Amino acid sequence: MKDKLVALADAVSAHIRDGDGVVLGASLESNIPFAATHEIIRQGKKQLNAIAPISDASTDMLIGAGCVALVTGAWVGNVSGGLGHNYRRAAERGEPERIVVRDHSNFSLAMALTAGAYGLPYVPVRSLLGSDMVGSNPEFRPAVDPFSDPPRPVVLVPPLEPDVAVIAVPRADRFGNSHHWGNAGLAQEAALAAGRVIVLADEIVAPDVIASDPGRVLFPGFRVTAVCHVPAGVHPSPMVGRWRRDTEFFDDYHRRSRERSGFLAWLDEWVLSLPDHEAYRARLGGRLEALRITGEALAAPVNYAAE
Amino acid sequence: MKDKLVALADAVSAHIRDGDGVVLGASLESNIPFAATHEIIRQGKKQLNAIAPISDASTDMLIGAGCVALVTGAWVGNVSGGLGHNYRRAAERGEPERIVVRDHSNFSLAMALTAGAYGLPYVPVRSLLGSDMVGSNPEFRPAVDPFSDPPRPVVLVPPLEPDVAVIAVPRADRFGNSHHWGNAGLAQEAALAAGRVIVLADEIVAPDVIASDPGRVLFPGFRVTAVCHVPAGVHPSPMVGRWRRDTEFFDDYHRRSRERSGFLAWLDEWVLSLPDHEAYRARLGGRLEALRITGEALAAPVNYAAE
Amino acid sequence: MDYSAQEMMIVAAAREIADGEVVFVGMRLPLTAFGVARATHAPNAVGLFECGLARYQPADGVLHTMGDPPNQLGAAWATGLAQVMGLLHAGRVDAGFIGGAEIDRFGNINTSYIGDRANPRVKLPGSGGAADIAAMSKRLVAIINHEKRRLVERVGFVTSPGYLSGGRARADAGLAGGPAAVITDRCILRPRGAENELHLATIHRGHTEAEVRENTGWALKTAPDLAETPPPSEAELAALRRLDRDGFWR
Amino acid sequence: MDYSAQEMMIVAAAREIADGEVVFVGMRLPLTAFGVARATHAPNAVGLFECGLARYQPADGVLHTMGDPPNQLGAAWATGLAQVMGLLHAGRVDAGFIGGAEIDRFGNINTSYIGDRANPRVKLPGSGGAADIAAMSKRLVAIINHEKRRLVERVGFVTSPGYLSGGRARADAGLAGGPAAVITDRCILRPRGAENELHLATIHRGHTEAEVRENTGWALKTAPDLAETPPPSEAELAALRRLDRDGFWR
Repeated sequence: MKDKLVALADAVSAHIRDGDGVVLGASLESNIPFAATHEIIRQGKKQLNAIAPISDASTDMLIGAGCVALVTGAWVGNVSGGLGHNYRRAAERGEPERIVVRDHSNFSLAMALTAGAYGLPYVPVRSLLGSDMVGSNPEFRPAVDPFSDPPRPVVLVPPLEPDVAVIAVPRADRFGNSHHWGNAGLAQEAALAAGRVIVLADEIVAPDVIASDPGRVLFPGFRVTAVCHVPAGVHPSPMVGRWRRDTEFFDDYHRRSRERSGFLAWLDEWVLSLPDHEAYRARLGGRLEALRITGEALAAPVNYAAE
Repeated sequence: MKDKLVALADAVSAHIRDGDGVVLGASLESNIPFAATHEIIRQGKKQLNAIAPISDASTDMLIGAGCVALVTGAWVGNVSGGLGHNYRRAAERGEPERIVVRDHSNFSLAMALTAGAYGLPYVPVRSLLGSDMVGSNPEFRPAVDPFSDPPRPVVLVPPLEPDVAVIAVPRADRFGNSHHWGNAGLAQEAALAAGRVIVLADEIVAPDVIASDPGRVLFPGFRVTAVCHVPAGVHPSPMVGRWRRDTEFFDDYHRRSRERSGFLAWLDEWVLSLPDHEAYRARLGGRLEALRITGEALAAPVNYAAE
Repeated sequence: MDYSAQEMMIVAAAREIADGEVVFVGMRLPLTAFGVARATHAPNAVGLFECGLARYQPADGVLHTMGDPPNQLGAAWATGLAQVMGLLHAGRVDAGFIGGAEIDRFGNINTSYIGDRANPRVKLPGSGGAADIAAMSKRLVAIINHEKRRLVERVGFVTSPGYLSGGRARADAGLAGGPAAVITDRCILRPRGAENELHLATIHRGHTEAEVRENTGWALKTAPDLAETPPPSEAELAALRRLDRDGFWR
Repeated sequence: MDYSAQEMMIVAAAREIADGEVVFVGMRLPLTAFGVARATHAPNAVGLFECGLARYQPADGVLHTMGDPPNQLGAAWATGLAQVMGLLHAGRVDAGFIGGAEIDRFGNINTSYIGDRANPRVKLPGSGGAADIAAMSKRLVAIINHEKRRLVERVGFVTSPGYLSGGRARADAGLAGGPAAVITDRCILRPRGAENELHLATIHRGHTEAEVRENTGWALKTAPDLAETPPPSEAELAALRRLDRDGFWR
């Protein structure tokens, strides 16, 4: 197997290109790979299509940093804080840049990524019926269910095939095989649909550990392009069994990003002035340590023996 | 929570009706709930629609016993043995009864059950293109992908919503919550799409055991109608970590079912003359014990702690 | 008995959940309502979370998002978004709770754009799962603060469909279900008649019809059987306060 | 070197797998071929199983079905059928191996009905995943015993599409890919020219063109560069026999 372990900066540099459609976390509010969001900003990637069901404040940061031309998502903001100020500034007055928004619901995004993952030409969905999103997102196509009598309306959702999916996992081996537990959101669909997959691993483990439990593998290692070892790379979002959520950090971001100048100061403090995530962790210091989950609530044993 | 633990005979009697569409195992070759197949035969259920991607020899047994009017599946036979003799007799000369076959491929059946699970009115599929199954299964509908230019053909697959899915799992609690590991086939889709779900548990465990690991839950307990405690209920099919496959049993079935009279003798010996699965296990005796997996290959620990 | 306006809302929301029902509970107020319902009249209700979780008991510990570790620990099901919302899309979810920036007299909800879509005055976060829940739940319950700018004649953008233009419009659009209740801090509105227009159904104690009307952006009609919203019972309030250990809702 | 006809077929099949490729390997002969390929020229090939498994190393132990416990232990991925076959449907699988009761001169395969569909002379088991693999793999490799009743002018029922009626018919049906090789116990057939008709490409040692032709149900054309199939190398045979501990294929 090919060793895919590289530094995060190298993975972002090599595998995320200007104009790419990028999924940064697909589990909604947990396991958001903020370390990758920051690195994308540091490297000044441009004109990205930010694809996500929710991804908490990650999309707002990218927009404020001027990396985004297009948002394909169901919800952009700051989940515990409220509205996304950068999202508002960009959508309301083109600051720092105009963005185009392709509105989705969670389910339509799920089906778009499922279509991308499974090579379906489109998926007919009912839950968009009656919503003005059918007009605001020109990719949706109203149609009639040909099996229905009397005819019933449906909305056809075309596939999404992101150029890159960045997925944070609690543990991975150097070859791209990884374990995931807790809610998955759209992480499986996003990883299977993506052209390239970057795994952010909280811990790098021996291949035997991953192979001991193929049922925890959300997407296979052979679909993974690069593995990066980034402890707490999801901060301030939570990761079950590893890191509690740093809600105060989200709130602070929310307050400081209310004005553009405040956001730029925040960005400088937490992203631009820091060379990498190691420095970010050092700046967090004891605050990060306090978020570490130290308790133990182990899953009941599972036996894969064959004989 | 409602206690759903009942005897298998009672579950089959209460929840499987003549004419029902029934999934008996959806993991292809492992975890096939043969104990339920036998009980359906003992209770003389009629006119069933046997829905399965493969289900090894289970469908062949049901057909031979005269329980089946319709087969909706991708493959019917005896995986290690070869052709399904009862299937052949029914399809070739209406013995014991004429059956109608609705041909599927594995992927089209997957999409039909996914559509049933997710309430999609249909799923457009490419992998049926060029196959004569598009003519032999009148439910498939050739169409054109409206997003394509030049126009590309697709085949529309309508949803399957089985009346009942019978799913074998290594462990469950009395309330319908269950764990599954190893390949899942279409078990998740079938259980989510079905009107009623009967769980055959190799072991009944305390609710805490299941709750310790919600990631092993393939379908939620609140969707389960009945739980039956049937150790080795999958025999002769395998269950990872529990039971090896009894290939000799499949081969014996294949040999003896070559002629109708031989099948009837087999059926009498292994199904009709036995009151229940406990008696079946007793007849297997030491042979069953020899199939028990006694080794240990435990999955690496997983921590769900929140603090 | 003394209770806050939000406690009244939570208890009213809890009463919308019948025993054994499967409900999208979202976060905060409806999540607490789910806990109250489980602890009182609906011990077998099941809560769904769009991120891919289902729970019997509400989480032990404060949640800021549905993906927080306490919501994962001891869950009934940890899976993907598609599996959970697929249950909804297949018509297997009894009720869903959503909030919104604006709601109109037919229960349509906007969480997308205030003002012109191309140049919005306010860009709101978007649907999340709200559109799906509004379209596909058997019953929708909306929770909103009762302000004139929020309860409007007609929303500028329908993120989540209610009865659309009223009458049979929702059915004609291909949807069953629809809003069953709009719970505000002053009252409960419910659809009535063939038009499916929201009517004032019950008023929370301490509020008046005139005040409700004054704070509603359309000529609100009153149900003929208008009543007071039953205040929280001792049991309901006790259940709520056992969950709300830090007094967030008091 | 002494080897069996089946060993020749396995080695020939192994050579169809390039290093790093993702391949549907099925059971028995192709599964052993995958093991040989991994052990020789394709150490980074990945094997897929329709039941919902992916493996790097082939299973340790004899398999009677792909769902047998040894195939689960140490797998690279244990998931659902839809996820694994979804990769295929999305065009992300390089090659697939299938067998069949009948194959015709354009590589179409029948595993459904011999004779009239309504009243078949033989009801075969059906597609399983074969139709999907034939339609959506980048390259299809068929494995079949070389008998006149199996290699027919035109199959009575196309379960798994090859080049259909030849030429552009497959592309016109909306499909890319197509059969790259048909490996029999006598020879290898490959499609040639604009018609995509199967031609005799290489003959296994010990067999003759006349014999192959005699056992083929259509007027088989021969490729101008007809050659002998290179017999199993020492390394190939050693790898195979390490896997085939019980001598099943000898």
